[in-house]
Amino acid sequence: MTNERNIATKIIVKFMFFLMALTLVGIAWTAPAENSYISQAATHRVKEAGVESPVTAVLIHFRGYDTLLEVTVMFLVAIGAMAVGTSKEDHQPSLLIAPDEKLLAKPMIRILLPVMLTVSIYYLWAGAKKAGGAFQAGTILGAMGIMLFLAQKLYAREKESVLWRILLVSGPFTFLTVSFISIFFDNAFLEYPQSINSQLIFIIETMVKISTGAIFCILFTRARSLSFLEKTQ
Amino acid sequence: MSHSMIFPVVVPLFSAFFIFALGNKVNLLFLLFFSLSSLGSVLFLLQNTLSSGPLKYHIAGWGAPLGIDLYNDGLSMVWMVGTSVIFFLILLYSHSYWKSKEYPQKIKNAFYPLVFALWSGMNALFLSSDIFNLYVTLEVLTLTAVPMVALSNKKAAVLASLRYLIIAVTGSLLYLLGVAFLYVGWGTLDISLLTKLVTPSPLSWGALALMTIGLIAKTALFPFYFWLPPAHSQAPSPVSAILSALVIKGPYYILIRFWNTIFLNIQNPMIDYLLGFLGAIAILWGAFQALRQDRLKLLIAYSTVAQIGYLFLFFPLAINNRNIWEIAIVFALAHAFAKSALFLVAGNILCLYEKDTISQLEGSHPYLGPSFFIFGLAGLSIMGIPFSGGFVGKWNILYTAITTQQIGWILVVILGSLLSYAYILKIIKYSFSQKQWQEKKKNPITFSMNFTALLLASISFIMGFFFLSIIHLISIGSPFGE
Amino acid sequence: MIWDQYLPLIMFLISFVVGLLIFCISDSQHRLRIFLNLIGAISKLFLIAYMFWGVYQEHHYEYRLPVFPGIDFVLAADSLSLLFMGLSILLWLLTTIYAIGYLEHSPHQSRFFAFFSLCVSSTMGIAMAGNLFTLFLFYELLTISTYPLVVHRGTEKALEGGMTYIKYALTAGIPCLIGIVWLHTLTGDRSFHETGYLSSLGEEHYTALRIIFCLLVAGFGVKAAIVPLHGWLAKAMVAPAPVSALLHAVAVVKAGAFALIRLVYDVYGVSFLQNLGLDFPLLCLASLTIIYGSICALRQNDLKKCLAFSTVSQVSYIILGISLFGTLSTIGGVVHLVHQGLMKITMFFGAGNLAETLGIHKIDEMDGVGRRMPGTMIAFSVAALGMIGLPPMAGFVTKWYLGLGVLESGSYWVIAVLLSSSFLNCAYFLPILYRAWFKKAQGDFEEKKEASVWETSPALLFPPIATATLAFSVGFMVYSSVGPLAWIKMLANREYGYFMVYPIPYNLTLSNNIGNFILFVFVLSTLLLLLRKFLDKVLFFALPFVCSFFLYLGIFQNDFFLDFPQYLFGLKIAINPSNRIFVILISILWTASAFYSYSYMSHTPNRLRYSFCFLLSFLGNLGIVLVEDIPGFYFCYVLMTFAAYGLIVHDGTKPSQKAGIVYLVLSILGESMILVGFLWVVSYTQVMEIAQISSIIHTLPGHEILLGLFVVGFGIKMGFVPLHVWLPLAHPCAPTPASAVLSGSIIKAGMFGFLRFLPLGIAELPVLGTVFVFWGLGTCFYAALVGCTQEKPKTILAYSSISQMGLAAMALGMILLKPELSVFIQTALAFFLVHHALVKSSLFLGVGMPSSAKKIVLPGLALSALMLAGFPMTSGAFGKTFLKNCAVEAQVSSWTIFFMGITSFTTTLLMSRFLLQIKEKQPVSHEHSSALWQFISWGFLIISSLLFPYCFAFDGHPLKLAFSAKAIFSSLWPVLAGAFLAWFFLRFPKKLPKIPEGDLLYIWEAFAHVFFKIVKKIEYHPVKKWTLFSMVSSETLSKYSQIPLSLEARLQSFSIAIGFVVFLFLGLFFSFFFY
Amino acid sequence: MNPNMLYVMAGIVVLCIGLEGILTSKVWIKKILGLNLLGTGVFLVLIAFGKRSGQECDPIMQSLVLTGIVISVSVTALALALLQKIVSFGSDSKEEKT
Repeated sequence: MTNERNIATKIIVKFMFFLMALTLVGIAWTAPAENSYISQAATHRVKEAGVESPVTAVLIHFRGYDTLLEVTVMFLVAIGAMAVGTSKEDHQPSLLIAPDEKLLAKPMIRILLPVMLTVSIYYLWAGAKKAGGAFQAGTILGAMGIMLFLAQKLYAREKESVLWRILLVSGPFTFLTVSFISIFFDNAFLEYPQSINSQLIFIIETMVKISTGAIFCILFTRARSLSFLEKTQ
Repeated sequence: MSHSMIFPVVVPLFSAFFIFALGNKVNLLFLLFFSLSSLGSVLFLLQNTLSSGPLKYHIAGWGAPLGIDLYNDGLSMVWMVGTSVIFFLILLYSHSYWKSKEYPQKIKNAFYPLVFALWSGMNALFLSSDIFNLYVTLEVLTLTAVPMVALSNKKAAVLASLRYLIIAVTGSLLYLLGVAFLYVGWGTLDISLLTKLVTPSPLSWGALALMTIGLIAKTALFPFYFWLPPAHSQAPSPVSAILSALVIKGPYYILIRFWNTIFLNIQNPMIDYLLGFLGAIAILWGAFQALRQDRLKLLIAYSTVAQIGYLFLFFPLAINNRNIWEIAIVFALAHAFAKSALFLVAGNILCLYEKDTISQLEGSHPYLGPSFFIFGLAGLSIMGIPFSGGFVGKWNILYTAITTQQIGWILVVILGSLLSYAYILKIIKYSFSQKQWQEKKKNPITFSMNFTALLLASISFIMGFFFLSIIHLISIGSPFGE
Repeated sequence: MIWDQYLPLIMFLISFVVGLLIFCISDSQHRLRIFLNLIGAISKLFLIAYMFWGVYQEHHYEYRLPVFPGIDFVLAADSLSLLFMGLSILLWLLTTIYAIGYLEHSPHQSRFFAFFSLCVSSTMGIAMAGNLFTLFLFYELLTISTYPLVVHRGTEKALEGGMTYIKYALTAGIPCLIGIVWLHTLTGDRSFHETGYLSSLGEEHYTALRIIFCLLVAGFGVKAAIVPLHGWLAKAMVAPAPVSALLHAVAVVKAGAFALIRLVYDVYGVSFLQNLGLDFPLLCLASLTIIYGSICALRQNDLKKCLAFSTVSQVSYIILGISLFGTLSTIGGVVHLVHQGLMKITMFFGAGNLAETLGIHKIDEMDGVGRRMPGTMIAFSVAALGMIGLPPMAGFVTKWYLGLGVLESGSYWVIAVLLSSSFLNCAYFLPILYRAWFKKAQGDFEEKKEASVWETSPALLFPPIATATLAFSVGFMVYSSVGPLAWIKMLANREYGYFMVYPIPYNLTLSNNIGNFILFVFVLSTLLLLLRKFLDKVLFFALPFVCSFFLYLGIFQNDFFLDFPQYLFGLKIAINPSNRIFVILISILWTASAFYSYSYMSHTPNRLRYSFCFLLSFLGNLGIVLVEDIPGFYFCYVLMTFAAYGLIVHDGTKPSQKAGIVYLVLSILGESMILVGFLWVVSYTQVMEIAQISSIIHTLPGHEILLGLFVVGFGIKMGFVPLHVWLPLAHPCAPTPASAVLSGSIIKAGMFGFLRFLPLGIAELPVLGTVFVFWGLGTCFYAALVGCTQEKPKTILAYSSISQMGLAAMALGMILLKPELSVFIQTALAFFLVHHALVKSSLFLGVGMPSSAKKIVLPGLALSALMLAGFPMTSGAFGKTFLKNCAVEAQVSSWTIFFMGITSFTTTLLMSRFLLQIKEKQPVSHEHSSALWQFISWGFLIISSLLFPYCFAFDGHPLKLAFSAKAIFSSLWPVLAGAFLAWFFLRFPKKLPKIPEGDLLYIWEAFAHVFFKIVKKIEYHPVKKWTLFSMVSSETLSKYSQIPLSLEARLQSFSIAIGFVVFLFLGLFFSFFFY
Repeated sequence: MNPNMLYVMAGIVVLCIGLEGILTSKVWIKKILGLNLLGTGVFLVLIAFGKRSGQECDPIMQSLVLTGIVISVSVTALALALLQKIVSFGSDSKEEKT
């Protein structure tokens, strides 16, 4: 008898969600067709921001505050993952590639690594003009790190290491300090002085890239720190 | 354009990053320095607001429609000051709590940066006047609170934090959908602009509905309360104090802010009555469940569920007299102080016993004397005995309920306070029993732990006396209209 | 000056700060804690004195702090609040001293004293609250600060009791809060205004105001322990003694009553409440509580529980006073606030002492405790008698004013409530006193404290004595201008604009004498305690000299009129021609019996108690004749009654105990009727002097009932037939000198009452006159006949006194029939009374003579028997002929005169029966050394009764009459016939019917039996079962909570939550389409 | 009915499926997947709203979505870390009913 009831409830639930989708579509239908006027403003004033692609301009200049908080969120999750962490033996999940798999590990690393490095640097540099930027570059760095970890070139350590902590915190830290210091050059918070605008952005972008990469590695391995040397403990 | 507005966000964030970098070498000196500087930044802003009224700050120099603005008026100021004081005291408490509870270093390294990040997230939430930015700050809140719950390294705790994460993020995403509707409809994300532009239309109704559900889920009102008790009771005591007192008040602040700005003229009494009704159920259900618990922290958690019910009682009452919101704020603050004191006392008790079952409190443990006194003092505020913040709320709910002929709420308040008497007395009763203890080992509850809890409890108790000054502070920039 | 503004706040803060400081002190620092406590108490005492003086000078103290938008926190010290504060501060000081002694070695003392001072500071707050909001604030704080005190002991029972208390108290807060908030919505923030600030509200608010009033009365009623809400008071008795003393005498219970006073007078206003029609229900509630409280107290065996229930009924006196809305009832109600506090706290101290030093908690363990702890028990007895409402103590003042208030307000049924309540008070307090003083201790007590020169540690002993002295002096010095009554009259006049009925002239002389009076009494009591060892000898041997001093006064002192305005209600003592003869008579009798008891009582065990009662009853008996004002008369009357009770139950045997109870029940009944009569007279004439009263008594409205009350009241004392049942029981079992005096002079108190109060010679009351004549005749014959059937000689003598009194009543009747002859008949009556007193007491003393001197005793007794029977040429003959002539003069119907003749026949019958009994049944008289003093006093009495007709020059008239042959013959034949008949009948006593001693007693016992059955039924009335909290208690809650368990589990899952998301979304969204 | 309204509808459908996923699934991993679906659904709706009447997509919307994506990534990462931790506790303690 129970499964009739289950099926009945399932049908009701599905019907409810269908109703909800219907109303949401109804609402969305009434949305006005033309773009809101501030999006046009954004595209016009992108020149002032010193960055070509409007998206990056919005991301860094107009709504830089959101990006700052976003970077902090990434960093917080890293802290959370490290704190939660897993017990020691889980750091060698079964999916690790066995070291003697000559066929696959070595050539893969030898070829892919430089390619991934150049692509990430390209992304970083392209950010100003086309879509791209610190996060995309950072993800690629992270992917590199995970690959090394899987190929057992990089080992997860439980030991606290100041280097990794600084690495993790460098991105948000520099973003914050740079935008904070700009106050003393009588600009608003997060407003970079015109003269050295692009250089500053570049510094921030690189630091954020590096720490994003490190965050992704930590997130995947949930270790305290990673190192290339095969340490016993 | 004074930069004092951004300090409350930046300084705690800086401290978070520094402390994270310091790792194991964090000691009392650093803690004091960072927490005092964060508190100082907020007080500096308070001093500015008092002198020059509500402040608006364009981040990165761009105007409102394009960039993000920070807006600070009496309402946000009161919240920031209240939360900062609580943060400061809980940080002090937690320092000696970890030591006496011998928590692993790993926990401390994660706890302090998360707390400071949460502090800056809360300040950012109170200051921001951009609805998408509010989404991001809500996420900051969630993503700092969830790992903190998981800190106590027990399966139940991690499960509770996961459940908390899923519910909270669902809420945020629904809120984000509401933001999308508003942005599509009126093209701007800034609250002050939206208040002028938003007109009653299916888009705004949909946005209101979605946002309300999102924020209710995060404030743990009745239907969405189930994640709160396990999360707040499993978490270590300072964390559950922060969660119960502060984190759930963030979304509530946003609701009040929207109710008085964006949705001012498109809300309808039906919604207010619905929220009030849910609040009433929360009061009765939470208090009833609290009475049934035999674990102290679960009891306090369910009492939070009940007190949140009170907060939502203000919606139907505020239909046509909006200055009742000031009372809601004071009530929420009083609850924050009282609830944090209660959880800190629970922490004290957990330092002595490994489990916090109530029945074992039978004999009045010599070390628990002051803790029971603090519990009593904070309990008075929860019960709404005169001159506590709770009483202020109770009095004005009754007053407005009678003037606006909404008799139903009076009944709810009566039953609620009766039940609250019952579950507070359930604990106080044990503080006088006679069983003698011969405890030789050093008293794990240090003076600082007792003092911070006492400070929190006494603030909540005598809040009735400086109620008028709080009202005066709130009314800067008249958030609730003349 | 600004100092005035902050004084109330300072007053509150002192004890608040002291409380907080004591919290921080560890348990071991006794010295520091005591120092802090005392500093706080004494500084408050000075402050309150300063404020009393200030308020008297019309200073205005008010502290105002805006707290809510539109609501202020107001502390205003007006005269009413000062009264309550003064009481609580004074008693707080005493209770602190007591608590220091009481909690010597118990743990958690810092916590105790901290909450103790917090509790007092909240009482200060309640007293000084300027508006309802502040009052409610401190009302709740009081609950919070008293809970830890109630559960201080921490035992299981204490916790359970505390839980009940806090449940009641906190739930009481809810209706209060709603009522006050509702009132605020109607009137906004209004501070207390003299005649209430609600009368200005329009008509449409009346129903709301009625509901609010009910809510507030319910809220405050819990603390004031009104009936349905009183359950917590008995349960809270688990608290240590100082807590139950301060809380249930002063702080908590009075706070409730005080709040009600504020509500009725300063919020609603008296007249407004009346036209709202709310006064009657409040009155009924108060009366119900009074009766119910006393009934419950009746059944309690635990001492503190009994006191708790008596508090329940006593506090409702205050509410009764308020709800009667009269000037006098207000004064009565408010003054009871102070008096009940003083008396109740003494009793709780006493109970605490008993529990602490002897471990006594139950009433039936209290046998003979008076001997072990005299100081405490004296204080306890003073307070207990005060609670009953006996004159010198404070309780009487309240009863007096409440009584006047009731009569002034016109709802007469309340008088019945007052009387039944004081009757019930006697029913449960007097057995306690009887056990303490008159019963021997079963085995020795379990000494919990180490022996010390005092009966218990000084800190425990002096507070009760101090409060007892206060209660006594406040009652005794009613009109002193410093006492509470003066303050309340000023308050009533200034605050409520009531016309001051009895303005007290404020002059310095009055104020200082209460000070030195309290000092005098306090020194006296400590002196008594110090030299209690040789007190016994001193008092016993001083007795006759005291009596003879008054004899000297009666004979040689010329007429004087003394007026003591500050004692009682303006005591006036006078010797004037009309009462001089009686003064002499009484003092002769009492001196004779005092000398007699020198030898008779020299070796009896509790001689001190005997001499104490003997002295007091002598003063009471004498006072009835001397005193000129009504309250004074009532005071002496009651003093005589209760002291005589001490004499009756002196030997502690079973029959004397039963006789004591019957005597007490009937005399209290009579005395309360007399009190009602007095109240009636005073409330109509506002005149206190008896002389002026007696002339206009028959003109007052409703004078038939009034005179009826007096007849029954005094009739009980005189022993009119149906009311005489206590006399044959009581007189014989008293020790001989006491019974001599009892039937010699105390029985005549009733006659003195009639002589002073009836309008003799002024008005002609034919109905009353005939009633007296026939009732007297009936009593005379009935008593004589029943007397003949008795065995014990003393009982026979008792019956003969009843019959003689019947004769005197006939004389009274004749006066009322023929007012113009009143002077002539009165002299005859006086002569007859003197004759009867002397002869009867000589007979009684004779009975007590040692059997060894049989040869002298028998002829003496025969001689006085003949005199009583009216043998010619004796005082009896003169008296009877005197009365016969009056009957002839008053043209009473001939056969009544004939019957008067027959009375001497019946008396001779009785006397011969008495002599036979004496001869056969040789009474076991006390074997003691020298019966010298007995012979002296007996002989003195016989000689004086022989000589007195001749030496007293009664204007010559009766003597001539008695010598005429006809008179001799008419007085001789009945005696001879009586003697002949006696010789013939009484030789074979078997045939005589056996009538139990108190013949008609079994009727009265039936009444008593019915009464106690009702009481038992009321006691187990469902009200007791339906406790307010059976529903809300946590056990029942958990019982019903199984159902939601599954609901809670399901709620925990995600599905419900997300499901709600959709529902809410749809609901919220589509709600817009309706608007 | 311009073409990108189609994408809005798609976004809403995905969103509702995500919500239902969280509601009905008993297994934690499915709930996290549901959460992701909910996120992507909302972002799809956002972008669809951004791109209308022919011009290229409104940069503000794009930046919002970018920020949203980063946040949802970190949320999912945290969720997985927590789940991993629960699994590492093993099923010794009784299986918590979701």
